[in-house]
Amino acid sequence: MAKKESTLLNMVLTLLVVTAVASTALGFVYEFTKGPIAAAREAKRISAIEQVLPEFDNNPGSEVKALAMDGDSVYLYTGRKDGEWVGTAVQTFSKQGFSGYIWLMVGFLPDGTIHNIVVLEHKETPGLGDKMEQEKSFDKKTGKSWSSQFFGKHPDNFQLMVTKDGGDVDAITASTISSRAYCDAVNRAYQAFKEGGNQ
Amino acid sequence: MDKLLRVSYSPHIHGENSVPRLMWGVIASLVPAFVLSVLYFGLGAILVTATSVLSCVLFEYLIQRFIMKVPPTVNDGSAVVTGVLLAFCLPATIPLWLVALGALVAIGVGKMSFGGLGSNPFNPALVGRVFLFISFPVQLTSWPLPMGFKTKLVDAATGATPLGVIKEGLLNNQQVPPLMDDIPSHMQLFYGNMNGSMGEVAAMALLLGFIYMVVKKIIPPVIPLTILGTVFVFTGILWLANPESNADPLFHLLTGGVMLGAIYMATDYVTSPMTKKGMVVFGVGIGVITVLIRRFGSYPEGVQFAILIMNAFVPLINSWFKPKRFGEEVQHG
Amino acid sequence: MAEMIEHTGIVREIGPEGMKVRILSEPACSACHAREICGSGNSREKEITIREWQGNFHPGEQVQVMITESLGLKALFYSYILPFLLVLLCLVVLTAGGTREWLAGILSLSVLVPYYLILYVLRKRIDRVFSFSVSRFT
Amino acid sequence: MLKTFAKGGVHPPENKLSASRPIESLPLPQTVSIPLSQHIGAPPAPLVQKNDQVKTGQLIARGEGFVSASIHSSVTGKVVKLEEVMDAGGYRRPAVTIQVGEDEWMPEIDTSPGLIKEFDLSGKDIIEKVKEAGIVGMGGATFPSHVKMSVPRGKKAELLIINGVECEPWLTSDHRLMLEKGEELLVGIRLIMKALQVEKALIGIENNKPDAIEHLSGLCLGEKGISVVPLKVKYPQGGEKQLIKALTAREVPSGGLPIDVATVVHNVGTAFAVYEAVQKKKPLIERVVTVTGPSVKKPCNFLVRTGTPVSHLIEAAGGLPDDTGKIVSGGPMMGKALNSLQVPVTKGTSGILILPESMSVRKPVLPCIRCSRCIFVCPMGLEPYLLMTLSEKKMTEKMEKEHVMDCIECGSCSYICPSNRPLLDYIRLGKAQVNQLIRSRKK
Amino acid sequence: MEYVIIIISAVFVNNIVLTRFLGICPFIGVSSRVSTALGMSGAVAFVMTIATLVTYLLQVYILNPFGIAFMQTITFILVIASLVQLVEIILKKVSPPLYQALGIFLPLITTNCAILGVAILAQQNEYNLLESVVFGIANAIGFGLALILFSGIREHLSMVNVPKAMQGVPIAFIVAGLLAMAFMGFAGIV
Amino acid sequence: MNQWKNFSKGFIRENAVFVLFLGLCPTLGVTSTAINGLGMGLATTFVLFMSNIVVSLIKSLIPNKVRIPTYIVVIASFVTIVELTMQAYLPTLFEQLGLFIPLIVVNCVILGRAEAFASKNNLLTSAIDGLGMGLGFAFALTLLGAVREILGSGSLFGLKFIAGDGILLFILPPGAFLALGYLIVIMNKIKEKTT
Amino acid sequence: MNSTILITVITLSAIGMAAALILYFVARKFRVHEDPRIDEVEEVLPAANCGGCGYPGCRNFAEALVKSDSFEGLFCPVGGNEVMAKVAEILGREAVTQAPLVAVVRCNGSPGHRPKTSVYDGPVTCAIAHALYTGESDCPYGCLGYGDCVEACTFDAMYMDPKTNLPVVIDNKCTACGACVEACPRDIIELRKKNPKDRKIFVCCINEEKGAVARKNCKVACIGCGACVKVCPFDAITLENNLAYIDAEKCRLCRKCSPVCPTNSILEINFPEKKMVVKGQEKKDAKEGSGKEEKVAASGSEQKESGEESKKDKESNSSNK
Ligand SMILES: Cc1cc2nc3c(=O)[nH]c(=O)nc-3n(C[C@H](O)[C@H](O)[C@H](O)COP(=O)(O)O)c2cc1C
Ligand SMILES: Cc1cc2nc3c(=O)[nH]c(=O)nc-3n(C[C@H](O)[C@H](O)[C@H](O)COP(=O)(O)O)c2cc1C
Ligand SMILES: Cc1cc2nc3c(=O)[nH]c(=O)nc-3n(C[C@H](O)[C@H](O)[C@H](O)COP(=O)(O)O)c2cc1C
Ligand SMILES: Cc1cc2nc3c(=O)[nH]c(=O)nc-3n(C[C@H](O)[C@H](O)[C@H](O)CO)c2cc1C
Ligand code: SF4
Ligand code: SF4
Ligand code: SF4
Ligand code: SF4
Ligand code: FES
Repeated sequence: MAKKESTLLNMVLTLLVVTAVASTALGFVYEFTKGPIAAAREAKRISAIEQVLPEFDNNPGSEVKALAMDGDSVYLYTGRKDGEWVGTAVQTFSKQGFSGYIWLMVGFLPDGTIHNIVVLEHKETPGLGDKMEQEKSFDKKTGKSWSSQFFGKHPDNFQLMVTKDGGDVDAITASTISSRAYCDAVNRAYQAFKEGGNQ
Repeated sequence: MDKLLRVSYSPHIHGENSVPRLMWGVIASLVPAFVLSVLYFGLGAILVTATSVLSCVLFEYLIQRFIMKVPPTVNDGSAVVTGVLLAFCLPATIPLWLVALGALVAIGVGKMSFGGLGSNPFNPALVGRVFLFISFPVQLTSWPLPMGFKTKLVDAATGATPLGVIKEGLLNNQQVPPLMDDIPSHMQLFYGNMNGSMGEVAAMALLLGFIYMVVKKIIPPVIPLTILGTVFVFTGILWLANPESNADPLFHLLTGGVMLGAIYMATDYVTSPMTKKGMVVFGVGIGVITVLIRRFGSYPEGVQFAILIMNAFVPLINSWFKPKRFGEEVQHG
Repeated sequence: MAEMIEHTGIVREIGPEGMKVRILSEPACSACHAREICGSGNSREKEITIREWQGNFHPGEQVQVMITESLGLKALFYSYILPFLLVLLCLVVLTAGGTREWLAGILSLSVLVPYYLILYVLRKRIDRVFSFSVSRFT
Repeated sequence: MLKTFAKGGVHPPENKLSASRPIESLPLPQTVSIPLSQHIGAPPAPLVQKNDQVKTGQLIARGEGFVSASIHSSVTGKVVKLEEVMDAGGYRRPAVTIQVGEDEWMPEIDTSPGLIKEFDLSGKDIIEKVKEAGIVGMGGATFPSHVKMSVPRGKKAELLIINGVECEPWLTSDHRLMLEKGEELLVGIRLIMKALQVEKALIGIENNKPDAIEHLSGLCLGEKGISVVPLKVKYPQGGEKQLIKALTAREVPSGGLPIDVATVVHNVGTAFAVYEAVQKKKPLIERVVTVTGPSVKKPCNFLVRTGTPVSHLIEAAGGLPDDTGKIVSGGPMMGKALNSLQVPVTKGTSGILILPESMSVRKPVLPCIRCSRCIFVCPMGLEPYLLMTLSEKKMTEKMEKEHVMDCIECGSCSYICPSNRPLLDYIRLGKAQVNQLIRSRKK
Repeated sequence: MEYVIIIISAVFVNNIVLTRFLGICPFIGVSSRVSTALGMSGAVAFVMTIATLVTYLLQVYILNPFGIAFMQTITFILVIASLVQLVEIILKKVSPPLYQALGIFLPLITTNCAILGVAILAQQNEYNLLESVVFGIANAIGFGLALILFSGIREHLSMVNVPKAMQGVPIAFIVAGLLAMAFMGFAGIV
Repeated sequence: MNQWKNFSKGFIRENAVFVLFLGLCPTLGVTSTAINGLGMGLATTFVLFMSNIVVSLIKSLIPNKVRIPTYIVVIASFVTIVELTMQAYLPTLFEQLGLFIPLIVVNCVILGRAEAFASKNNLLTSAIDGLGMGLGFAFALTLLGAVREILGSGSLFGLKFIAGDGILLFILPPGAFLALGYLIVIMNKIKEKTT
Repeated sequence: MNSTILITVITLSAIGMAAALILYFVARKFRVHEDPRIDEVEEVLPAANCGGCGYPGCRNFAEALVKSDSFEGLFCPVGGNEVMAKVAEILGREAVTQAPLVAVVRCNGSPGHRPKTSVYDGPVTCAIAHALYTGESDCPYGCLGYGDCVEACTFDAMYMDPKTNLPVVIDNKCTACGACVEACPRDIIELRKKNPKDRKIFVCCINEEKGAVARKNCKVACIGCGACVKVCPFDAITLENNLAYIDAEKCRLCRKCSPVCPTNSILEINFPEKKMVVKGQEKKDAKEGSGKEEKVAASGSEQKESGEESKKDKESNSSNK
């Protein structure tokens, strides 16, 4: 065991040195990783936007519009190619999930047709509600996921409700609640799109 | 004298009750419910019950024989009770391998891990059932329609339980009175003509079993009565306060697992309190939690969870609610 | 008979202030190398001073130190629950009164200072309440 | 509604086979072995020596000290041995063995059959006579009766309760005594009332003895302050605390004695013995013993001299049945199993129950299924299942906290347990452990 | 209402021990005494309140403004570790018998894991000061509830013959698992 | 000390999770899949390894009374480094492990090792001890993660080998407790057999 | 230097300093410096945590050893002298040696010797049977045979011999912790001095009844005739309450007593067969003894039915040749 006698001076000095060294090291690591961390954070959103919109060449992150809806915010990201509006990605949510918030990124073509949908975050049960994620319900044979049924549909003529409630959406097996929440979120996205998405 | 006398402490005589006798009494009282469930759900009911009972008994035997290395005690009948009750809270069309898995969990995890009969703090059948419910919600929430022997074993026409209908509707911002139109009448509910697990549908048969057990002094009626009473009163208050979003108390009593739970699962000796006072507390607890889950939780039905949760309280209840001792307070008559 | 909480200890010395008993750690913990920093063990040595006792004890003897459960709960109340309630109350009142958050936070923390001062002033009285009993280790 | 005690209790099959058999005097055996400790308390030293000639009723050991009782010879004959004989537990205890000769009673004893009602003794004299006669409680506990009759200073007795309950199945000795010696009994009760200075006495009798109730009620008509109370049949109504509760609704406090609620309980046999001792100067040398059992040829009630070996009684009742598995001294709920037939009858032997093998084998023990039945039947409001476990795990202090010492050892819990758990066996062990603990603490 | 939801959620739905897996060590190691469990949750409530309070101020008024939020872990642990012990020193100075009584009564002093976890969670959930504190209290209650239930079951288990291989930690985990399973019934109640 | 023994003791004989019951919170919290368990285990190993080295290096410079605070600072620094790098380069894993990365700080295994081992042994021994204990911890977490993943979703390291879902319960909280409980029993049996 | 790094350093140093000071005081207040020798001592203790030393655990015992100045009253029966010597070495003290002890069962009432007179039908534990009555034989002192002692032994050093229905101590496993002595309600088990090669001579009976009674109940009971007392050259045998007792301290294993016992209640265990030893000694004794010798051997082996024991017997025999 370290048998160094403790005096106030050597204690204070030791600690000072240790903390200084530690914090300097940390500072450097932080500086070093700052960029990559920010990039990693951004990458997630960008990749979602990339997935749900047709090809674009602007930075949608720079054209954000926030709309307050139902006690939270919905964000609209506009995508352009060669300056032309190719669609709007709407970051939307629903509170009706089986366990808490569900965050989606819904991509609309300028005419309001749903292009693609990506789930950003949810806490639904693995094996049940999480089938709303594309990769979780991907069927190799058909090449489709559960959410494929939304793609290319226009909310004006595709009832965004589960069939049980008289809509056009086939619910995930045994997860009507999650499906309903999903529809709710897409619906909210569409409302937001109608309100602020048109250029 | 050539014959040696036996010597032991008093008492030298013993009452007639024995564990197997009590267990078989419970099983006997379950016969009406079984008959009705066969009438409603046909062959599936028989298959599921048989699988469940056989697997429970088999697993208990195997575990005792080969893992715990103690003499098997399957003939005390408790595994049979567990098997029957596990089967009774499953849908009649459930795949049989799931039944066996549930039985394994009920016996292996719920009972034998703790040392077998009398040691388990949680109700084994419910452990099995909740395990299945959480692990396989799809299969566990596909309730066949009661169509007697016409019920197909797989891919049967399924529908929501009456409680499920109400819960769905409420989540969908519908109101209760119109929803009730989709639901069989109270009288039909009493006969058990509804979607649900095989043993829980027929309130009538369960009540019959209850009366049998009380008359035969197998169980004291305290726990079932307090549970049913609490559910009735609590849902009654909610209903009176707001009939639009609450079903009536009778409906709550007749649907779901309340009857089965109150009469058979909450009364399991091993996992329920030992004194009358304790039993009342236990029953009230189950009633309240059941209604809370039914009304405010995600699941349409809450008895199974309520009983398990209150099972966890039983040791505390036992140490807080002691019988009144003779001479505890001086009584000058 | 009130519920007693017992702890094994060894008499360290018997002096004018009373009998000092060193509390031993639980066997389960004593064998563990992480006990020094583990939160839940009785890692730290504790010494209990006992002012009144019956019978003859000698240093090195193993004894059981006991307090009643209710006394334990009382100690808990004075040392944790009451200050906790004070802080909470202060926080609630201040935030409700619209004080800025950092101020409210610091003020409610500083409530502890007078609280402990009062405890200090009253320590003689508290001392009298908390007495331990000892018995031989059986 | 008939009166009974409030909580717990069981109702085993009554099986009072010998209820209609009048009391017969049993012929004397060839030798008797009179144990010197037939009561709770210290055994007295013998006053006789080997080869001494003794007469029936002669004092052979004087009870020294307060809680002790004198022993008298129950026969006439020669002392052949002053050695230890086996008691009901197989342990050897000091005893006086007498070769029986011609039955010659001590001259002062009044052996005439006549009833003597009148007495003008003071309470103190009565107690003195009771003490001289070596009377101990005949309800089973064999506590020296004079002690119970001397009310301690600062306490007051208000009520005498006569225990005619005989709640044990099979036994009928008290029942027969009440039917056949009713008048003497009442005199005995009067004597005890005088000794205790109480004005009121209740005789508690369970409803399965309607003839005794009727008979004694009739006799009581002329007696002031004495009345018969019929009780619902429920074991252990004969336990004094339960009996007091049933008759007066008073509860003897935990750890207390009947006198704490101003009552004193005596068995009918004791009352009869008091009559004989005071009015006839006859010491306690014989008692009524029921010999019964499912295969016993002739279930009987015998009047037996103390010291008579059990085998002698069994012979008189038709011999030992072939299927015998267990012989119990006392009733099936509280009696003691004997391991030898040579055990002598003592002042506390109320019956000999011969159980066939089929009834005497204990069934295999299963784990406790926590069915609460033991709690429901425990008349003392204890938790037998818990006490047993604590005893098994040697958690003595916890047992004390759970009031194991309140247990009256009635056996209701063991009787009822569906898992055949030997609850009372372990509780007794627990009581012994707790006793030791208490004693070590006092040291 | 906000606060009620935080409390119910932390106590029943997202119980700190049963679903968040914090403070498992004391849960496994603590005695079977109910009053000890009560005591622990009382002490934890105090420590958690103070800790969340201080770490909140630290984060919001020092780390965030200076842009050094990445120092969260290291500063929090230092602050919490010293705070907890500071309380002890003060107690010991202020009233030795009080301190000694606690020493016998409670096996715990700190459950670092749960306290640090709750402090960080409060930050992650972006609670304000009062909410953070309530969150801390609620988790202490949740901790106490789990502990009390568990102490009762433990006492029960000490009275029955649990198979030798299962005794101790394994059976504790099985009980915790079944308890967690039962608590899943509360899903969605808030 | 035999270095191989020193290294290997962390796997079974003195395994932090199965035998010493240390660091249980992360063990339960992050093991819904094998990969998470492995990630967490490796992160912990890194911290354990590094802090053991540092502590062993500076042990003779540290006054006895500020031992613990110094160790805490050292450990917390490495944890923060792990935290930052993970955030930058393994953001998905970081999200999955969430709270439990900062909680490595209070993992009793690490401080326990620093205090009980590294502060008394030389550099090499401490480093190997740190590596061994850490990998043993990682092994335990991966094993538990694998068991839960196989049972819970019918896959291992993300590779699905059954159609449909597994036994959901095992990826939910109760499954963590149950799986660990039975794993400990099995490991005990193995330990008994081998010793 | 970059400003973030600067702020980082400043903040952390400040917090670190504050924390360190607090922790420092804590350390000073609470962490009574633990004697590192405690750990070392603990290392050498057997870690059985059996409580044989009177402390709740080995570590607590280690603390006690380190803290106290002498070894008085401190002894680990499990580790024995060997361990205590190691401890003494660590602590730089003189070790106290305690003669090693071993548990000895002082009843030889196997069914062949002691007629069964009743059938016990209660719970299988000596404690209850003892409280109830004399047990299945009429000997109120003898072993009841329900194995409370075996149950109590945490070292697997005892087992019930199914043939004799008596407990057997496996000498090399017994640590003399005394748990069995404590457990036996009849005080049959005694901790006796351990002799070389596990040899023992002792009166295998504790019956205090008069000879005739004792003999009636058990053929191998000590009847208190006193023959052994007379023959013992070392005054090692005392007779009290009709019962002979061999003081292990005084006994020199001369084996004179056992042949004279009319009931064979003195057992010799682990001795070579009589002839061998006797050769150099008095011939007369050998001749006389040869008649009884068989019996002695028989009763000895009857009690020690275990394979281990008989193997040992053989070993010691051969080594003697
Ligand atoms: C453990 C468990 C998790 C569940 N998770 C979800 C979920 O994530 N999403 C959902 O909609 N329902 C979930 N459920 C609810 C049931 O599947 C419920 O019966 C279903 O939502 C309604 O039935 P339906 O979809 O077949 O109409 C879950 C149930 C259980 C037992
Ligand atoms: C130490 C002691 C003192 C007693 N003192 C009295 C007494 O003063 N008055 C009394 O009525 N009974 C007294 N008794 C007798 C008890 O009340 C009771 O009759 C006896 O213990 C047996 O009762 P049971 O057969 O119901 O167990 C005493 C008993 C004991 C053990
Ligand atoms: C469980 C139990 C049952 C008893 N049953 C009777 C009974 O049936 N008749 C009786 O006279 N005494 C019975 N006794 C004894 C009484 O408690 C009490 O000792 C006796 O009536 C006192 O009278 P005594 O001293 O004259 O014997 C019983 C005691 C117990 C503990
Ligand atoms: C009245 C009664 C109710 C029972 N209920 C259940 C039950 O709900 N679930 C179960 O597994 N076993 C039940 N059993 C059987 C048995 O008590 C159970 O398997 C034990 O919990 C096993 O230790 C019951 C037994 C009786 C006598
Ligand atoms: S515990 Fe005692 S008083 Fe209660 S029923 Fe059992 S024997 Fe009778
Ligand atoms: S009667 Fe028997 S099984 Fe029932 S609780 Fe009592 S001891 Fe247990
Ligand atoms: S219990 Fe007896 S036999 Fe076993 S080790 Fe201890 S002293 Fe020896
Ligand atoms: S020696 Fe004692 S404890 Fe062992 S079996 Fe014989 S009587 Fe029982
Ligand atoms: S790791 Fe020990 S309490 Fe969390």
